[in-house]
Amino acid sequence: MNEFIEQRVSLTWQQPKKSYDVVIIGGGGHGLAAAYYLATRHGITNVAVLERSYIGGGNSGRNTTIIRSNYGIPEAVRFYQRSVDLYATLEAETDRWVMHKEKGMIGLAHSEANMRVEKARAAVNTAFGAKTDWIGPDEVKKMCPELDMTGGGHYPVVGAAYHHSGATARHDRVVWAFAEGAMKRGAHVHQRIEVTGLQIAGNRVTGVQTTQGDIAAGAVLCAVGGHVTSVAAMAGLRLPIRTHQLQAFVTNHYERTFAPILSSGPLLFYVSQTARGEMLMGAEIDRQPSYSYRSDYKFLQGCAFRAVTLLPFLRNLQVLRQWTGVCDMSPDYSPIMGQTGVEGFYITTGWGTWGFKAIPASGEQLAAAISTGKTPDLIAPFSLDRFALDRTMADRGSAGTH
Amino acid sequence: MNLPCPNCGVRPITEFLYGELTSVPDAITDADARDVDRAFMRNNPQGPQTERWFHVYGCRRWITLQRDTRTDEVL
Amino acid sequence: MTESSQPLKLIIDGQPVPFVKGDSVLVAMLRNQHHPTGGGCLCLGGDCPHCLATIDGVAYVRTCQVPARPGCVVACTHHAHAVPALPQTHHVEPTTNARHQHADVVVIGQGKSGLAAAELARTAGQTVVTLDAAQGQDVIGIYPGAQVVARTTQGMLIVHVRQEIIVATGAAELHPVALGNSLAGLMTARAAQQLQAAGLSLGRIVVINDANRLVRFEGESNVTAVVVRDDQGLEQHVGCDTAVIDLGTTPRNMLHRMAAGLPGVRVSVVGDAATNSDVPNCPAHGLVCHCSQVGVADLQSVWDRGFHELELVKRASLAGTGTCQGGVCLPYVRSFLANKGGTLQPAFTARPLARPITMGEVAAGGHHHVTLRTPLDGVHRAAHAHMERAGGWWRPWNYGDWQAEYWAVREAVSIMDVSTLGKMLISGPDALTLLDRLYPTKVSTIKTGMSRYVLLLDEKGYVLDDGLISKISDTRYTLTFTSGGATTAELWVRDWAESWGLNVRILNQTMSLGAINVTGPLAKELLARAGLEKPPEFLSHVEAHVAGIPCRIFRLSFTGELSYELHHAAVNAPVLWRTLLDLGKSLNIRPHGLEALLKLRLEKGHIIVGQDTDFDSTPRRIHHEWAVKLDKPDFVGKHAVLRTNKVSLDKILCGLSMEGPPPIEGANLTVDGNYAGYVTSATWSPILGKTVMLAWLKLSNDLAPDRVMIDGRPAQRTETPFYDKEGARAKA
Amino acid sequence: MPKLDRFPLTRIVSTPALLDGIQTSTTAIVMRTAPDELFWLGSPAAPVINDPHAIIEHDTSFVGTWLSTQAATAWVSANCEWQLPTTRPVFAQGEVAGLPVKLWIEPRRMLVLVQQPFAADLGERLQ
Repeated sequence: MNEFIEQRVSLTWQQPKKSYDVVIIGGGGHGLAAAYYLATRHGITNVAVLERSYIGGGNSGRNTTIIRSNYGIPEAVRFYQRSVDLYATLEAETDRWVMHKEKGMIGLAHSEANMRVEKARAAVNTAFGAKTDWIGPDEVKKMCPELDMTGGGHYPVVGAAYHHSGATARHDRVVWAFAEGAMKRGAHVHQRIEVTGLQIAGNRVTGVQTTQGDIAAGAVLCAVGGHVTSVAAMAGLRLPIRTHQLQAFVTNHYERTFAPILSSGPLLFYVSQTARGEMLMGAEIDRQPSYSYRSDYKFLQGCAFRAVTLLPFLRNLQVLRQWTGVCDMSPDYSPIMGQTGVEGFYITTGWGTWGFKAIPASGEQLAAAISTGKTPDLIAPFSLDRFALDRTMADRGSAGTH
Repeated sequence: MNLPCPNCGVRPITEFLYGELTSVPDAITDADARDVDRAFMRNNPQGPQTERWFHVYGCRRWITLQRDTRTDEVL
Repeated sequence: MTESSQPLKLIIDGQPVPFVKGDSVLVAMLRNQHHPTGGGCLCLGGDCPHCLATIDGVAYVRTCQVPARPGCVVACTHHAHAVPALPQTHHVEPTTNARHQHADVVVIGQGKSGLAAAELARTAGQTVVTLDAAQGQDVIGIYPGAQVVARTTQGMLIVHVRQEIIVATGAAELHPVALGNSLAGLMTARAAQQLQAAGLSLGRIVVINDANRLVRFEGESNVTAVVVRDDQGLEQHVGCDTAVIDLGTTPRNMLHRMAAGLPGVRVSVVGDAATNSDVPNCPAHGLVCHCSQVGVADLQSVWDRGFHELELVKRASLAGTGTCQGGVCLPYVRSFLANKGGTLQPAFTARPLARPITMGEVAAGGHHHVTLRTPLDGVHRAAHAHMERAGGWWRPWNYGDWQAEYWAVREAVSIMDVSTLGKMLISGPDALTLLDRLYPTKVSTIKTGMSRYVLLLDEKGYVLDDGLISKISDTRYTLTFTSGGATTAELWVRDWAESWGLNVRILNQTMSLGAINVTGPLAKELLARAGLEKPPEFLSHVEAHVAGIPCRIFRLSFTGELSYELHHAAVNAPVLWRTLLDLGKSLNIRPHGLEALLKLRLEKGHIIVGQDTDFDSTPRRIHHEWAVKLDKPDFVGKHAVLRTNKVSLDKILCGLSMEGPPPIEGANLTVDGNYAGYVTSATWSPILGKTVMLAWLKLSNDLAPDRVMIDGRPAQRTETPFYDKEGARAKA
Repeated sequence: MPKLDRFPLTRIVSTPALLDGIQTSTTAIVMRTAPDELFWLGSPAAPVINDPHAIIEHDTSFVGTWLSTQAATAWVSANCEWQLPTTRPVFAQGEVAGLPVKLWIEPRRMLVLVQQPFAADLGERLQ
């Protein structure tokens, strides 16, 4: 037996009912967290989470597990910092080991232009509670002695933004902790039920049609990844979303001695070591929209090439597995949360490459929105109608790689 | 994955830049609403989509093709 | 001494150990009573994790697949499933090479059925590539393209397949799951044959060919007995040194599962790999997944707590996530779940890599993204310029003294390499129509020989780029774009020209033309020395020779001083550059880099698209409404500008000035302690003796505050330009 | 590193029909880079085209080198994902070694061209 076998979480499955106060479409981190916070913060437990596959089987199980709040605009920094804070106490709150670890994140700069961007980011981060310092090359080297400071002779490290609260957690464990917590309080989670339509009366959603029959609902939250355009269309909504592939890969596991989360924007590369000891790496999304889960070799080749440029020791590590997730990207690189114009139909999408780190805050805020009928201040800037109102949330900080 | 460039031949997708054809549903009639839809909203289909690709490493011209977004198959 | 009389040796945990030619590292180790991991059922087929070791600094190597070489260094870092340390390599070894090959058919596996499939394809006239693990060709993945990627003894091989991929990878032998199954001395029947053929003594052998009768293996570290159940159900101890496992096979179909459904290519599977994967009996005890050390009891534990889906069981127990990627355990995990839940769940998704390879090998054939070099790149480097990447190009940041460069522009004359500017030529009967629909300015009012500064808007009404339109004739115009904007501009212009069906010819001249900006109060004098008698007037352009080199000369100004931009054939750039520096010596000429330019232009309040603008910069927000003519017919972004103009203004890009040193670019603005925006550009202005800035400032109650705080210091809103408000110097 | 030479050429942008009508030469290298664009390299000089709107530019920014068939095969095999055409002589363009290259392939040699901004990298990547 290994120390990483899940030994605590108990999942309790129920038969679906004909009606719930709230139906949540999508049993990933976001949907399950919303169910959890509805139950724990608002006492709303007559809730069903409908998952067409198995829980955490979409992007919740395919991301690269990074938690950070060093975004580019105040509204985003505030929101993600809420998530960072909730993550930091998640283990204590749920009494479950999600392998959360604060590691600090180093965002490398390789040129004057990069330096300018990283310093600017540090300023807005620190002002809104996400402590980030500009550090010089010597300090970078101290924090990450494995770095080739010349960047293979091509990308010299001139400094970095150091984001103190950068952390990682095990993605599956987060999903299960929320699922179990919601189930324990009476919420239902149903696997292998796919939503095929929405029931709408007037301008109000009244339920969902599923592969196992109709289910009435007082409110419906769409928390799916990758198929959000189709689900929104069931409500007659058009979304500013394109779905792209995002690839990643992992090596075998080694002793856990690589401390930080390291990223380089110019090299389109980031890496951290998992709790189990695997080196986990990724890069940028593919440019064209796609729902395919196939990985390609050129991504692996290119990302590995850039990786060994910065971290020569990686050269001798064995790549074990690569995979692909899909991410829903909005035009301003910010999420879309809250009401939709169809009464009782809520949405959480636009999570691009940063959905995992947002899970607790998204769940908490949407639970508040659903239970009170009012949009909380923290997510008000991220409403769907911002595009028509010329109040987009352009975030260069989140247009990064992870 | 490859794309067929009528000017240059079959080439890896990484030689191209993606471009999109927008279309606003007829049901949207208000002029401003149509403008917002054209600027921001996306069809994002799961299935065949007509799209444009700029062959940046070759002829530097646009090509138009159909691709199935579920499988990435060029139709 | 002849070669044959010198015993072949490899190094195991620091000790030289002899081996026999033809041995794999594993066979050499076993021959010398070393076991790489200390136990488990050896397969010698590359399927299991029981022979892992670190070879020449690379951990997780299956020693059965590596031919022993003299001097090869083996470390048993996986003994008893220890976790190897991260390697400390800091030096960069030569990268393995990669090769591309094209074929109609690829056959993976050259056993009987693979050979037959290859022969059949060849007979049909198809070009065939065969890949066989036994010949050191490990297929690591099948990818869209379709590509079959293999690690070979000559480096990485990427085969681009036109028609068919045939998987003929055979079958792997089932491993035993029972108590004691991680003892040493267990091996599959094929492994036993190979070891005997290599001359190894296996001692007393017991053959296990019925899983139902197997109870457990006994021993301390090596197996000493196998306990089986006899016909009467009684346990029988059979003493042995080697337990040979002959429990049947499971198809090696991972590559087939990986490739199935790939568009554009047929995928088939033949031979043993095509057999149905019946699952073995549900195990009762013992280790199921050796890579992750997961036992039957662990599977039971997660099952009991509600983890029933194969993927959930895998993730909760980590069975199947180790180095063999489920090769050994998957049949048993499926069997376990079928037994518990009553249905056999499909195998989990087969993802690359089918065989682990190092990142160094994967990286073979990779290249860094190119940073472009201007025709003057060598000249700048020879002058010891500090070069920086900016906008996709290598550009001189400074030549050692930005202040001297700055003053050369303000007080004498300077030159700058601006070859990075996007440059485009548009010709044709519809040239004017195209530009009038693309740009928010009235292009029809630009006179021949004149230029105009223009914004380029996208369909959202946001600023995409800025630059210059210059009219050469009624049907011919040149356009410039920002450095780094050239490709976007080209695809933008071509896309619109095509979709409007306009009769135009377009040439992107960004790389074919060099460009040098001659700027400073003495610029005219310098050009006169270079033979230019009639320099163009402000905002006009001419074709003329400068220092004997044909140029198109544009008169505009980004620095705020008298400026001429010389566009010329790329080949002539170095000569023109050197000649201008020579001719300007007595004028105290010196070239300036980007660092000085950023300050010079900021004193003039000139924006840099991408630095000072954001994704949502409407002309109104950046105070450029003068550049947008809403009374002209439709142009790209017009409706969006009209639409967004109806909404209250929320923020503006404005000028700020303050005493003391500049804050960082990105510094926050506050008003009454509340966040009010941020600085996009900031510099200490040598000529004004204060700090000048551009910043995004939030409006409150439709008003922009006049004073803000930055890093605890007050700053004042200031009209731009900060320097030479009338533009007298540029127009001189 | 192989020495890279400058290959000044004439770029003609005109209508596809007019470019189709241009007589190719046995001595000059004529590369049809796009339906509406053609490169003319070597002598005799490019023919006059009957299009007042044509863009005819003397382009000095292309550099490159001739490779023997053997060297070309090795280089392409290590650096090119797509398949070269099989007829000779033939023009091809696309990504090789991460660079946008133009290839002119003759029976016994191959010309590799890139624009100046890529020249230094081509030099390194030809090694």
